[in-house]
Amino acid sequence: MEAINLARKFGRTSIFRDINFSVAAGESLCVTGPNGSGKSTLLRILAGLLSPTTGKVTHTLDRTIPKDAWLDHTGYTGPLVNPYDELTALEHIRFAGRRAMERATADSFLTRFDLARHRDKKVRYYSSGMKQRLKIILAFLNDPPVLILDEPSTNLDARGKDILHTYIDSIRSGKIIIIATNDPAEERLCGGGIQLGQ
Amino acid sequence: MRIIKTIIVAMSICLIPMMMSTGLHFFMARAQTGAVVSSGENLKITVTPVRKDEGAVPSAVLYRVLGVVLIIWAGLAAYLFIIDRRVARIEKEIHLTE
Amino acid sequence: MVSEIIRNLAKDLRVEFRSRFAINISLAFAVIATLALSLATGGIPFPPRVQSVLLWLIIFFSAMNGLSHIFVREDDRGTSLFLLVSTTSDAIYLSKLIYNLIFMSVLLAVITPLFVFFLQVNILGIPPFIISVLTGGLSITAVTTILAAMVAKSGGKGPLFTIISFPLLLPVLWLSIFSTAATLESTGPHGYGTQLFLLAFSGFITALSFLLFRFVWLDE
Amino acid sequence: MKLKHIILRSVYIIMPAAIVMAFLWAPPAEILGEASRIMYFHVPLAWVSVLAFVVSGVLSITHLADRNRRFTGLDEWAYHSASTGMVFTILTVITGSIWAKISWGVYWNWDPRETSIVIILLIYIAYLSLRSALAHTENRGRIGSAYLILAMITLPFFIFLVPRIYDSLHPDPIINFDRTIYLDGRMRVTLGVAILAFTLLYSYIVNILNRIAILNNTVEDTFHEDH
Repeated sequence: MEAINLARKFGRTSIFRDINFSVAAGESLCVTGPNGSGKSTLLRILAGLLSPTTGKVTHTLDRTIPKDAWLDHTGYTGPLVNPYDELTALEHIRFAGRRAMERATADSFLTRFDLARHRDKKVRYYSSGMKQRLKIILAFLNDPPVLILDEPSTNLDARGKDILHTYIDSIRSGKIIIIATNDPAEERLCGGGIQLGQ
Repeated sequence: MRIIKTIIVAMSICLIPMMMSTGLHFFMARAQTGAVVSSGENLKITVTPVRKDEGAVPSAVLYRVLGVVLIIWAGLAAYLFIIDRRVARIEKEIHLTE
Repeated sequence: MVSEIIRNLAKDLRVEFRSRFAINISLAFAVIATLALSLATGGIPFPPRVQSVLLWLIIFFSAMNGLSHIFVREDDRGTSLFLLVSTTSDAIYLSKLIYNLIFMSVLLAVITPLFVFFLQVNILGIPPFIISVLTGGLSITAVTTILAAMVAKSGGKGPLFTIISFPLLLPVLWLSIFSTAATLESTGPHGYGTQLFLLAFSGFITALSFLLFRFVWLDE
Repeated sequence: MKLKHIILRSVYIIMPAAIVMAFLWAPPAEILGEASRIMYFHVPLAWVSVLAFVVSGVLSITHLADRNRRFTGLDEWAYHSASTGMVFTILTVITGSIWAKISWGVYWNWDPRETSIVIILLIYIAYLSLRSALAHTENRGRIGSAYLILAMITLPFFIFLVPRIYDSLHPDPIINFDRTIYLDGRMRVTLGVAILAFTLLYSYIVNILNRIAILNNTVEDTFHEDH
C-alpha cells in the first residue's frame, strides 16, 4: 500500500497535507498525534471511505485494486462504526461474514475475545467494552490482508487489551496493519509510525 | 461490476422507446374513443395581426404600461450594473494581491 | 452480489421486525385516515373519480411516513458506516429497494381492502384495479428509495422527504388516479397502457437510481 | 474586456429594444388586441425557465461524471442556474395566468402546460430545500446534482406525454393539427429579439452569481491559509 502527497480539507479547513508513506505485507504502521490532528480521517481515506482532496492512495495485492474493491480486502473498525442494537453477536457475525461462516469459526472468535457467553444477547444490552470487542471481531472476521484499526483499545479493560495485542501479534505475518492510537503500549506493536499534527 | 452496470444502462436505454410507445399508444386509444376534454375548442388563441388599422395610434394605456415596464427594467439594470462593477473591482484587487 | 443483497435484506428484515414501529405508524395512519373519511361521509359513497383520488392520497401519505425509515434509521443509529464497511453501495441500494417493495406491498395489502370495505367502493373491473394499484405502488417505491437515501444524508429532517418526493411523484400519482378511476367506472375492455407505462417508468427510474446511488451514499 | 463580457453586457441594449419593439413596433393581434403583447414576455420567460432547468441538469451530470475533478464549482453553477430559473418560472406563471385571464377568462385551469411548469416550479422548490437541508455537509453538491438529474430525466416523459393524453389549450408547437400560431413577420422578429434578450439576461445573472461565488471561495481560501 502506498500513499503519495495525501491532503484533506473539510470545507475550507485543511486537516493535514503532504503525507507520504508505503507499507508492505507483514509490516505495520502506527498513526499517532493529538486529538483533532486527522488520525481518523487519514485512516478512513486509507480504507477508501473518504477521498483525499489531493494526492493518491494505491492498494496493490497481486495487482492494483480499484477503489471500489478496497473494502473487500480491508478490515476496518473505528469509533463511528456502530453495530446494530437489535441484533445479537452471532447475527452480526452472520451479516458481516462475506463467505458462509462455519459455526466453529464464529465460536472460536467469540471465545477468544471472551464474548461466547453473550453470543445470543442483543447488542442493546452490551457494555461499551463488550461492544468494542464485537467491533474488533467484525473487523478481523473475513481474514483480510489489510487491517485498519482506529483506536482499537478504546473502552477495553487490561485483559481485553492483552487479548487484542496477542491476537494482533499472532496474525501479523503477511498482513498490513495500520493502527491509530495514543497508547504507548500499542505504539510498540508497530514497525513504523507517522506522527500527525505538527 | 462493470458488466452489470453496462447491462443496466443498456436496459434503461431500451426502456425509453418502450415508454414512449406505450404512452403514445395510450394517447391514440384515447383519441379514438374521443374522450378528449375539449373545453378549449372555441377559446383557442389565434394570434393573427390586425391588418386594417395598422397606422392607428396606440392608446394611452399602452404607453403607460410601456413606461412601467421600462422603469422596472431600468431599476433591475441599475442594480445589476452596480453589482457587476463591484464584482469586477474586487476581482481586480484579488488579482493584484496574488 | 446476490449473497450480499440477501445478507443485507435478512439483516434489515430482522432489525425492522424487532422494532416494527415504522410499519406500525404507517398502517395506523392509513387506518385512521380511512376511518375518518368513512365517518365523515356517513356511509354515502363518493363518485369513482373522488374515491380514486382519496385512495391515492392515503397511499401517498402512508408511504411518505414509512418509506424513508430504512435509510434514516441507519443514519440515526450511526450504523451506516458499519453497513458500508460490510457491503458494497450497489448491494445496499438493491436490498433497500427490495425491502421498500415488501414494505409497500404490506401497506397496499392493508390499505386497499380497508378502503374498499369502508368507503363502499364498487369495483367494476377487479383485475385491472389490482394491477393499477400494484403498478402505482411499484412506481412510488422506485422513485422514493433514492430520495430516502438523500433525506437520510441530510439528517432525516422531517417533512423534507415529502417535499422532495412530491414533484417527482405527482405525474405518477396523476396517472395512477386516472387509471384507477377508469377501472372503477367502466366494465368495458381495459387497455393496460398506463400500467405498462408505469412499469417501464419504474424500471427506468430504478436503473437511473442504481447508477446515481453511489454519489448519494458514499462520502466524498 | 473579454468577448464573453461584451456579449453578456449587450443585454443593456437588447432588453430595452425588445421592450420597445414589443409595445410599439409589433402589431396587435386580432382577437386579443393589445393584450397579446404579453406574449413577448411570457414566451421568452417560459423558454428561459426550461433552459435554466436543462442547463442545471446538464451541469449536474458533468459534475458527477467528472471524477478527476477537472472542473470546480459545477454544482454551485447548477445551483445558481436553478435559483435564477426559479425566479423566471415564477414570472412565467404570473404572466401566464394574466394571459389566461384575458383570453380564457380564468387565471388558472390546470392546463397541461400549466401543470408542467408548476411541476418544474415544485422541483426547484424541492431542490432548494434539499440543498438548504444539506448545508454544512460534504456531499451537498453531489446529492443536489443527483436530485436534479433524476428530476430532469423523469420530467420530459410527462411533459411530452401528458399534453398528448389530455387536450391542451396552449398552441402546440410539436404536433400542430390545427392550432399552430400564425405569426406575422414583425411579430416573429419581435419574439426572436425578446427571447434573445431574456436568454442574455439569464446568462448575465448566472454569470454574476458565479463570479461572486468564485470570489467568496478565493477569499475564504486565502483567509484559511493565513490563519
